[in-house]
Amino acid sequence: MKYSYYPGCTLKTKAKALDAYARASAKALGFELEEIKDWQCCGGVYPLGADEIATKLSSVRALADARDHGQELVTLCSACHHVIKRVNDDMKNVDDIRTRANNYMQLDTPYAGETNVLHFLEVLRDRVGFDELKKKVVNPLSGKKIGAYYGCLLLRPSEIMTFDDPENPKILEDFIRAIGAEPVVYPYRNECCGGYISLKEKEMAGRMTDTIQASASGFGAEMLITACPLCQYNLNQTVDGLPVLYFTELLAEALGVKEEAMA
Amino acid sequence: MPLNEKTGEFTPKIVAFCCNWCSYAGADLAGSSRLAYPAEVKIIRVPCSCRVNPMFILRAFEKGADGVILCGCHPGDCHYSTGNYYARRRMTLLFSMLDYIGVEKGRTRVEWVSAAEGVKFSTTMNEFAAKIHELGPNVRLEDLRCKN
Amino acid sequence: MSNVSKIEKQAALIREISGVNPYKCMKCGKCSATCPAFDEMDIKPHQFVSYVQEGNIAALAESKSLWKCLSCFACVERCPRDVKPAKLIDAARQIVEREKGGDYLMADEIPTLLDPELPQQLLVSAFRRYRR
Amino acid sequence: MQRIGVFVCHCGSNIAATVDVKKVVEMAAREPGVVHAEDYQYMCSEAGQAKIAAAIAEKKLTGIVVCSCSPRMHEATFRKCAERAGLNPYMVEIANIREHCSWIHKNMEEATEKAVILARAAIAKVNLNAPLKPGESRVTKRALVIGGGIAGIQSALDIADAGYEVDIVEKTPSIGGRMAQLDKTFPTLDCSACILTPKMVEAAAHEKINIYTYSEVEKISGFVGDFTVDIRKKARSIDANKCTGCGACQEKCPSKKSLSEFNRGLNTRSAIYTPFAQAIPNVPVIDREACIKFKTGKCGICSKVCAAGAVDYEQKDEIFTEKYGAIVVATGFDTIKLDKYDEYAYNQSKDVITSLELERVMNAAGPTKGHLERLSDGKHPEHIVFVQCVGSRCSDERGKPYCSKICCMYTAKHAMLIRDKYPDVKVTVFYIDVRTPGKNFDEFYRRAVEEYGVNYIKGQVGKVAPQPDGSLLVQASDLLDNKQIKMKADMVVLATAIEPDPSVRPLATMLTASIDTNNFLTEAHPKLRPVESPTAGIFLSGVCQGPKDIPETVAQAGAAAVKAIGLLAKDKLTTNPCTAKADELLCNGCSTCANVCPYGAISYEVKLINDHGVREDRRIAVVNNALCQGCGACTVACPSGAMDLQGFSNRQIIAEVDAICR
Repeated sequence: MKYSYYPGCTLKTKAKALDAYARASAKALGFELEEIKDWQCCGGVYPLGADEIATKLSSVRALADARDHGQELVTLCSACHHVIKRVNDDMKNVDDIRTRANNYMQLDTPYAGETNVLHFLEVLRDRVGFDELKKKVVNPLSGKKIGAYYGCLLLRPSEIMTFDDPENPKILEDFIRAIGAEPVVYPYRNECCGGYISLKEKEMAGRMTDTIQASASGFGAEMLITACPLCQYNLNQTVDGLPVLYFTELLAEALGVKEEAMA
Repeated sequence: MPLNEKTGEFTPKIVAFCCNWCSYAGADLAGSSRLAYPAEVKIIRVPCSCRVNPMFILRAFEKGADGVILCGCHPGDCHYSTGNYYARRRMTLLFSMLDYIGVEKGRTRVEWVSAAEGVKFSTTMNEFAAKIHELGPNVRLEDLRCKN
Repeated sequence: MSNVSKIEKQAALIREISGVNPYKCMKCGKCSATCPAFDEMDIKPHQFVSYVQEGNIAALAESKSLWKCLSCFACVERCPRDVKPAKLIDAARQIVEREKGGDYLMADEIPTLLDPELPQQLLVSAFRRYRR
Repeated sequence: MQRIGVFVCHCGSNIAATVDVKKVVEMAAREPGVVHAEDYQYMCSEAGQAKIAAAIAEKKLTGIVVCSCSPRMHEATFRKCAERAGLNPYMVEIANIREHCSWIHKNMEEATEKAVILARAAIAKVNLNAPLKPGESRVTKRALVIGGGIAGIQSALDIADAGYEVDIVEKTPSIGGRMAQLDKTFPTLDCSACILTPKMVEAAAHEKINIYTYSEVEKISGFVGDFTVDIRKKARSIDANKCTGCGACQEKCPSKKSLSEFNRGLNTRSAIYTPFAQAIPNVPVIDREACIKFKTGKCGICSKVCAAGAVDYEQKDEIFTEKYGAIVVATGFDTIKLDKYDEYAYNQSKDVITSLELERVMNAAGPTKGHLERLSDGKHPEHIVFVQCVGSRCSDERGKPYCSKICCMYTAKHAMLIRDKYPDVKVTVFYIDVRTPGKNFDEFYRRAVEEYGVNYIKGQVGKVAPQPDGSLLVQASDLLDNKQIKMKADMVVLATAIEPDPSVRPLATMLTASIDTNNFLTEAHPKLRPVESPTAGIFLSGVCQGPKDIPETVAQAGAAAVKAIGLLAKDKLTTNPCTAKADELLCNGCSTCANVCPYGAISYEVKLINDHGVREDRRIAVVNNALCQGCGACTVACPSGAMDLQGFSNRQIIAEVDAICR
């Protein structure tokens, strides 16, 4: 199985590991991530304004490219996933945005939201299946108590993201179980880490990550996993906080391809 | 062509058949809620949408109507259980036949409006009237039996 | 342009950019109950609606709240009336940024904010949120 | 040629402010057949009706058109007026120039022009009207009450006391409904069971009332005065005539892990069970999904311990058919599912419960024997938080757009009861608005605040976060203080929105009763006919029509009963004369009409027909006027155009079309 793949800027720089582990794991699970040619940065945040068009075009370009290849589009970074999924929804359902974006783009075939956007976790859940994943685990992470950190971008707004229950999600917990570890459920796993606010308001962001870290360790987590480089960065600012890992690192470890990935 | 004598604008003739139990009551609710729609729309009360004979609609177009809309209870809510299902099937057939002979699909419409949907009645009529304005005057059907 | 018509125009612009009907709000305060940045805000999320309704855009434009909203969408998700306060806040921010000199992040202050671990995503997001 | 009178109503200024009534009179007078036209301020008033009667007599009118409000409002009024003046009531047509004209148009010229056209259409129609005579149908002197909660019980008692037979059909194993689950009732705080149980016993003992529990309505046909209903008695697996209600079977049943429906799933029950101790009838049922005997064939302990030999594993569902003159719907409500509201952590913590669950917790017969305790660990709570409007007043698809009406009062009740019994427990209520209209209601709420020290905070809760120490952190806003609050609680109680019981939807379809977008049954008129369905012979009792508390439910149940009694007291009903009729000369007996008739009103007879001198026996469609409801489906289906609908004939409708398109 081949998917179009949109890595995003951070996965090419500071979060190379997130990307590398994902690719190696995909190979081990029998699917391929084919990187889109000449992709451009998604912009990091979804432009909320109803009159924003130009800021949405890079997503449209990636979506149209996947459509032209007849593939589903897979993302990994939460921010990219959020932006591309929402732009796709606009292209499918908002006449005004679709018309104006297509006028700008002048594609051979106008784009109207045909591509199915999947997060890597959704590929694991809905295409591979967690039961299947479990069978392929060679190195179960038994005994590890892991807190899943979802953050905002994958879950909300749920009517568009349709990723999981926005208030009581379980996809990462199911993932943790599949790789043989023990999920630790704590209530702040879907509360904001501070996001981009940490650039200028470090104290404010710090208070937020402290709450999340304290909640997770209070319930007995030994580490946190996330899909988002920014969440990881922010959560790591808490002094003496739990270690924060990318979920793909644990996946690669469980599948026994960790060394290979970083080679 | 139905042009307003004073303004010279196109004022279409629109006939709305409404079933007594849901849509006519919905129109009443639109009225008591003061939800405006164009005066071009004139309502004819029928007991059920299934009472509307395709002949009535042909007759309306023959007499110069520019649009005909049929409103009934929502599927499953018909006062007579199944009348609106009959209406839906009959109208699907009729409208595609009308389209074939040159009366555009936009000039005919079936809509389900419940007694509680005054807002929907009003928006439906506004939309439909706007559509008829967009389409302009209808070609007038003629009954050749009346012409020798 | 007279002052009154400018305010009306801006209030209308906020409604247009946000796509939100502020009159749907029933003032339950769930947005403010939810907001993780509540304590940092001078105008609280549930108050945004009244400011837009009253056309008090100048106060909104000057508020600190514009720059404290995290776009975490918790208020959007939990609002029982589908008012989406985050969208209103973002629309007000857009209005400020689209005017000259409205940027909240200056290019020359960036070097002081950087650290070696900081991901690109953070800079990109901040740029888009804080600048035109 | 008809002699038609046209009467244009001003309706005060309702019509006259937007429609030039004089112009309508002037234009109507020019129409063919019109011999009289006049206007008056209020045509429906006594003076207005006198004018109509006088004109009918003086001008020898054969038909009249009243240009006024909707026929749904005053058609009956004007028909009666015409009848009193000696005119057949079906010679009256209404032009709706208020709801369909003056109320929706602002421009006088435009509205007047439309009013004239609507009047013309009515005149064109009445020109083709023919006098009609209503038929008669019989009334079965028996009522069916669907639902055995307080609404159904009250309606049944009132109808039975008037001397008519009543059957109650209840889908659960006992009557009693939601009220049986309540602990205390507001605003008097008397115990719910103490006031409900005597009514249940009274209903069970009433010689005119038959109770069918564990039964459901399967099929309904017929019409007002003469409904035929199939009722399914689900297999109880117990012979009710033999069972003594000793309870030995329930005690010995080894399958005890099913969640108790009565206790809202907070504890378990045996597979053979009565829902609660005061159940009526006191006859258990076997839950075949949970029963070991039914699942594996082995066990049969209940049968062995039953001294009366009442257990019958072979029992089957039974369907019986009964005739009724009137049907009262009293299907009640349930709380909405909270799956989409997990910011309140309902699915994440046992200590977050709904208010109805709290009723069971507070009740001496409930899962905690009436002790207030955290369900997670049995700990005595120090602080309880109540959240109002959970799922009510929501415009998104997660909740309901309406106010559930009862929550403000029961939350004040809960808060007060807790503070009264456990003065050490702190109680906080988060509210958006406190809505307490009703006799002694606001006083009750104020007592909770003033005398019992309940802390009311205006603001909604945004998140409930379970803490490692087992407590709950409630994050909310205090709008009056403009603060965000975080407070620890041991329990959170959610005032969950109520919705009509889901069984009402298929039932409404069977009854052809209309239902609104929230699945509440629609009343015939929101103000003037609040307990009748628009479908004749169907009456509404309790929350199936809209949210209401116990006193309102009982009042409506009584009102529905009175309406049903009014119907049952009649020996005969006049039927709608606007029925279908076949033209014998055109009918070829093809059966197409009979196939589309939803009422089975069309049969065939072989008749001697004289077709322009040719006499022959032909198979002809015959409409049963008592069964025909006048929908007109057959008239369109008829390939030869033989079938027509009286009062809405092809010619009449075409005349209206012509008048409008003229």
